[in-house]
Amino acid sequence: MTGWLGPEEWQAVALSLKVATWSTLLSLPFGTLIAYVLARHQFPGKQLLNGLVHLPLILPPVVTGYLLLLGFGRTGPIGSWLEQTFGLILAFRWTGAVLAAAIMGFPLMVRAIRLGFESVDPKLEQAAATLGASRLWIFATVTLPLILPALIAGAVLGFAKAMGEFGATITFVSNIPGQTQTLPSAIYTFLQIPGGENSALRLVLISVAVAMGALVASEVFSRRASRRTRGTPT
Amino acid sequence: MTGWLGPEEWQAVALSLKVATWSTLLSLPFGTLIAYVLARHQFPGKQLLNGLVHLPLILPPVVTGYLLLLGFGRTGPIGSWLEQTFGLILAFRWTGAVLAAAIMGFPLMVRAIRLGFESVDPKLEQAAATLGASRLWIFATVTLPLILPALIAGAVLGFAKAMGEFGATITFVSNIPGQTQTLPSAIYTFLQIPGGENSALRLVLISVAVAMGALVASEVFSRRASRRTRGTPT
Amino acid sequence: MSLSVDITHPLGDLTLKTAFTAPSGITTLFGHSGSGKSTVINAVAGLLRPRQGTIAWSGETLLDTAKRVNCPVHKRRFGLVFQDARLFPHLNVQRNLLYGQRFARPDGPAAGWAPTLDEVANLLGISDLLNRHTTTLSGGEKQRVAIGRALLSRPRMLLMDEPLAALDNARKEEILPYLERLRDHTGLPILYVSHSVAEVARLATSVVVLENGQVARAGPAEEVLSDPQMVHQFGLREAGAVLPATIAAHHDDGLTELTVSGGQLFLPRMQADVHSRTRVRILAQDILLSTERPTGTSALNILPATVVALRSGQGPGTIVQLYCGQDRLLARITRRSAEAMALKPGCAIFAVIKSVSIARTDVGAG
Amino acid sequence: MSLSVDITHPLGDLTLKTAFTAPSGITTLFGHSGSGKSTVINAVAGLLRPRQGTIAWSGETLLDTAKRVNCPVHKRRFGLVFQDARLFPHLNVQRNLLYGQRFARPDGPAAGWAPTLDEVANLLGISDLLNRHTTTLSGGEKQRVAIGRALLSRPRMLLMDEPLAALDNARKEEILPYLERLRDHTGLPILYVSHSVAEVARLATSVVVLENGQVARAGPAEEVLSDPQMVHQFGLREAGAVLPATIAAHHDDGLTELTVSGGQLFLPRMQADVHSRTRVRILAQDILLSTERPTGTSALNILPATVVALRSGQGPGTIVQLYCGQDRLLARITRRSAEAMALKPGCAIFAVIKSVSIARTDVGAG
Amino acid sequence: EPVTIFAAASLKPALDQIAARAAENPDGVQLRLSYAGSSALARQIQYGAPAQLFISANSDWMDVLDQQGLLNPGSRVDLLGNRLVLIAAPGISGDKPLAATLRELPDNAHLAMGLIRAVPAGIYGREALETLDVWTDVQTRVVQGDNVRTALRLVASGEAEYGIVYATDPGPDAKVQVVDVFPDNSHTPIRYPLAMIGAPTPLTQQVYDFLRSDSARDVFQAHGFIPLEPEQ
Ligand SMILES: Nc1ncnc2c1ncn2[C@@H]1O[C@H](COP(=O)(O)OP(=O)(O)OP(=O)(O)O)[C@@H](O)[C@H]1O
Ligand SMILES: Nc1ncnc2c1ncn2[C@@H]1O[C@H](COP(=O)(O)OP(=O)(O)OP(=O)(O)O)[C@@H](O)[C@H]1O
Ligand code: MOO
Ligand SMILES: [Mg+2]
Ligand SMILES: [Mg+2]
Repeated sequence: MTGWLGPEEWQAVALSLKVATWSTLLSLPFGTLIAYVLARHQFPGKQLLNGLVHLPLILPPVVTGYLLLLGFGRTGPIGSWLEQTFGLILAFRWTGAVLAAAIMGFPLMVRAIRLGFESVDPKLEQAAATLGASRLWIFATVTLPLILPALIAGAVLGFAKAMGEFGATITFVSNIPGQTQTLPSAIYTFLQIPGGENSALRLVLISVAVAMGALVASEVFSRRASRRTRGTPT
Repeated sequence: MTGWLGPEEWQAVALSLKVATWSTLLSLPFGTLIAYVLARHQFPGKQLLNGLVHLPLILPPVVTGYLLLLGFGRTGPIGSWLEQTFGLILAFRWTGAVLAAAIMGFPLMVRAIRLGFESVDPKLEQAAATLGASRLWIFATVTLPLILPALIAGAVLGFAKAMGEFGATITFVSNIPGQTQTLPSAIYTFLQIPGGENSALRLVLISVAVAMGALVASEVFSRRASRRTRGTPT
Repeated sequence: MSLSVDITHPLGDLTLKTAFTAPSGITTLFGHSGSGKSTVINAVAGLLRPRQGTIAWSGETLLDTAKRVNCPVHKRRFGLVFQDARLFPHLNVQRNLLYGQRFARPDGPAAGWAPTLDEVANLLGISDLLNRHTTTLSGGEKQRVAIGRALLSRPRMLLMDEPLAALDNARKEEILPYLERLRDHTGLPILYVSHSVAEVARLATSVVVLENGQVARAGPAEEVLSDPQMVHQFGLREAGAVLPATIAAHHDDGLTELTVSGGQLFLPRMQADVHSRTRVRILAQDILLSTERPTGTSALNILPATVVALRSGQGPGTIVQLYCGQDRLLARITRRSAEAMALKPGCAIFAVIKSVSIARTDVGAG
Repeated sequence: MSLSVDITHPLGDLTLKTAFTAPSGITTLFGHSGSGKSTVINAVAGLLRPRQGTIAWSGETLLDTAKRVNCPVHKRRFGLVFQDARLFPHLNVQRNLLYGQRFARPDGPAAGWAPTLDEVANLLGISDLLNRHTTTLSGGEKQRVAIGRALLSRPRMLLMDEPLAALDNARKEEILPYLERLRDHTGLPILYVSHSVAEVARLATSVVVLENGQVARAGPAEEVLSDPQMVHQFGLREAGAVLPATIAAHHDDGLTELTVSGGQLFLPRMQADVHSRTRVRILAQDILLSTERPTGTSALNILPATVVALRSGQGPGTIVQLYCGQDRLLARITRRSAEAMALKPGCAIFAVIKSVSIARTDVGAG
Repeated sequence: EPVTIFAAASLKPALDQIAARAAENPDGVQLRLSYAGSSALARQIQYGAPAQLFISANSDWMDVLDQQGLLNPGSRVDLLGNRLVLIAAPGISGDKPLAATLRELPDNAHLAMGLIRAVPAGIYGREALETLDVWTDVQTRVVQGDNVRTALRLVASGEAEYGIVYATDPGPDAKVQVVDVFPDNSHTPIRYPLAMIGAPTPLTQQVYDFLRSDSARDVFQAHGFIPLEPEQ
């Protein structure tokens, strides 16, 4: 195995996994919150928020990466604030790759989860309220479990996107082996050099295998969740 | 306005709109079908199909573009067959851009629609069957209307993705002004040139405006659809 | 035109093992909550495929698990009124009602029967709701729309799962006669689930009693309802007998005179022709027994009868089986009275029945 | 411990304009399908915010649209049994039942009352279902779980929307006494929607009759149910009177002797102590009138009475209002009998009541 | 502590080898190489990327950094040169001279290039075509890729019959055939400038020197680049 892939490539695989996992985990709560707000509330500026969420989908990834660099770079307003306040540096770190992947996957995640919220019958939430449950508790014990399939769908889309994200990532955090070189960046690099296609293909296969594993796991999990909700039809 | 953007840029805007519209419209029926199959049926190879659908999300866009080139190019097996049988050429044509955008948006579309199918109560379909409706008729008159919000969500994701797709498109159909130069290609071009940021920004704004319009329209439509389904809560 | 069902299906701890034949007319499925009524209805409709068994509809095999025959739901054309209304949430009331219209075919048992939207909406009192969203309907309104939707699909058979449970008495009184007319004039067979003995007594041509998934008793309504063995199923209050009767005359003061084998009965004006045959139900608790013919009483219906048997339970009551002409009657009195009157099999006696106690809901044309 | 409601809310063509007070005990909301019962229940629970009005719970303002006060649903702690069961599909039966447990607080009107899971599951006959998915339950089983879920949340007040509509008589007979015990021993106030006059008569401390969204009549159960004006609401068959009574003795043959103002009544053994007070309901159609005291009859209950008034409708029947001691009785007889007996206000007469016709469902401790 | 070099992606094969050599030296330094498009790298350096050395494929972007004072003064040198070649897809006969081939492109034939306004290889290529006076003939046949490799790939897969790429692009096992080399004077000289970013550490200086050493020159040359600096 180690013969098949060089240490740099293994690093890229590990990094991509790490980035995808973190970006999925970190964006899930925010994505859920935004999806909830968009699904259940009417407020001025809702369209703006909705548009903002979709922006990374609409813009070419390079532009998103560039905007990230402007905002979250070490000289950018948010980036410098984060660095001064929390000592958190994003640009050219794997943490920045997490941010880029999270932002790029955000619209996919939010849309999926939002659909989940929209399909939950508010009557069940009402029933919980009459039993004495507060809004937060209802959300945690009724709404969330009912949208589990949608949450999983959102997480899978986010994870898959994070595994494949390239444009924004390479623009925002560059392509530094062992630090910010994700699988797609490594694939890109191989595609740049004469005769690199075979090496690229190997990485593509790994990428596909990892994502497939995540997909199958999520399918199983999701089916179990929805069987719980719907019962086994006799 | 014409002074603000050159004719080439206007062409890019028009082309991107055309490509996004067609790719959304054409992939919607397939996306719906696949989503239905994935949501409602268990069959061997289901995981494979599911993985295949997600592939464009996982792979770096350049790789997808390259694979499209290998398969649907004039010398590729499918491409040459299409050309001989239907006289349909995809490579270096806007039709190819439609294909690329459709493929890239497909996983997003399918996931969203699939969630819709999963949240339809099969009891309603049963009720329709007892009234004499065949499966196809039930699908058209009960299932589809009930998943309208999910269909709209899927279409919006597909459209937005098509407006922003760059990597696969430029790799597969290149960048021929007036023919295959979409907005993202034009934006990318400006970003490559020192000092091109301002021109790029203009195009970004147009891109955002168009997509926002589509988003708002879809929100309105979707809300009307779901109001029909849920009634106005008193 | 008859449905025959013979199915076995595991339901958790319970096993549904049910065989019965539903002749034309109304067959009611009766049984405690959880006894398997809805499951039978679902199997007949084709929504549930039983583990094993056959279902046939006047010669046509709809299901035969051994032969792997399973006619799809929509081809069975059995209209189903679900226990939960299951209205289409994306359609307004009118469109819900008309959903099955395009599949309605003018053949089948009730060939001449073609209810229109107006007719059905009026009957069910939902004419004002036609443009409403189904989500704004009250519980009873939903159920009425569900009934209308099934009727308007002009099915070959109607399956109704507690269709009137959510309705008030006044509304029931409007719908029950319609179902009676369907039964008597169209020949449309109906399989009807109900918890209400009054409904069963009024509508049923035959009755199937389910107990833990098994058929405890099945047969013509008169027999099953008059069976003292079934008292525990229907409840003491509902025990009684159903007697065939002929309409003798309609009187000017609003009373109709009926002839039963044991004599004459008066009850409020009925909508049937003189000489036509009908059924009356007399509840055991509505009969008062007297050793001598009472005088100066408001009771118009006093029939001579003979005591056949006495059955005492644990309580203070006694069920007295009587012969009144060729018909059996059941009377429920206290043991104290039975002893005071020295009732024994063979005693001649008078059964006093208040005419008004033979109420409308207990009378069915048939 | 009383709930006062005064709300106005537009419902399409209808306007709900309802004001009533529910004292402790069971207040039943009665009315035709679509008359606004569920809407009132929802407003009281806080699930619907009426356009205008106030709702107060023993001094605590829950809603005051003028003052913009609106206590959130979960703080009201009014357990609601919905017309549609609304079980949580992702939880099994046991978890559904226990959902409200963590919010149950040992304060409030029914402070001493702490039903346990076992107790409630046994009462409702769902002990075998605890591990089941709610989707596999029958209609009646769902409804029973919904009742249990509301009970186990130990609410300050119970709101029940046709909780027993989907149940068979046997099951109802098991649950009704429990509700009576709640009413009598815990002081838990209950707002109860029902289409069944028998249920209302048995449970209700007070009755609110809704008609097209407006209160047509409200008051103590005895008064409302004995009101001849309300006959059209409850239906002719259900017209009757409710009499206060005292338990005089329990006899060995299973009969309980009651004293009412007009004399003695015998009925099947009741579970109440001697000298305790209770209510009996006598349906108008269960009373037979006689000008002379009947002899040799199975009827144990014969009360002397005086005719107060006669009301004839369009049909062949007449409602006779009687005074029997200080209590009013209603009797329904045919006009033909009334004429034959030459009934007039002031006539002395005997009301013959079959003891068993004062059946359990019509008797409430109170 | 490794030294980070940001380098145009096309330099990867050569620089990887040089990095290996640098590490072999007794006083060897570790090199960390980050490859991407020159514009992306330049922009990142503007925003504080941790690069100590930058090799651009494009003088313009180096100029931008220079103007912003990000380069270590005096450290900028033109490290390498390159040449443009015309390539043909497999099975296309490439026996005619360059200009003639281009002028007589068959109907429906495509000429793959980098973006002619953005990607250096595209810009140089267009210049060369204009100098050779064939631009107007081929203009409508040009298909542009987002970088020069995309153009190469189009030709390699047979989608485009011809393409213009750097001499260093078609590797030893490329499926394409090189038809001809564009004359050096047909376009602005192709330069790969090298510069140090910010104040150099001794280690950076060491690497900077090594990149210009004979040892490195040999490697660059072996990969088809033209080492430019006079030997020190
Ligand atoms: N959003 C609405 N728009 C118009 N009418 C409405 C709306 N919501 C409810 N209604 C009507 O208000 C009336 C009262 O409804 P409600 O559910 O309170 O009736 P109910 O007394 O509970 O009847 P049921 O016994 O049938 O359950 C019904 O006629 C219903 O159709
Ligand atoms: N999938 C299942 N697993 C286990 N038990 C089941 C399943 N489905 C149904 N049952 C049980 O089968 C029994 C019959 O259900 P069914 O719905 O036919 O009852 P029913 O007679 O219609 O009752 P009701 O009058 O309450 O509606 C119930 O006890 C139910 O809990
Ligand atoms: O090395 Mo470049 O900047 O991709 O032509
Ligand atoms: Mg049922
Ligand atoms: Mg209601």
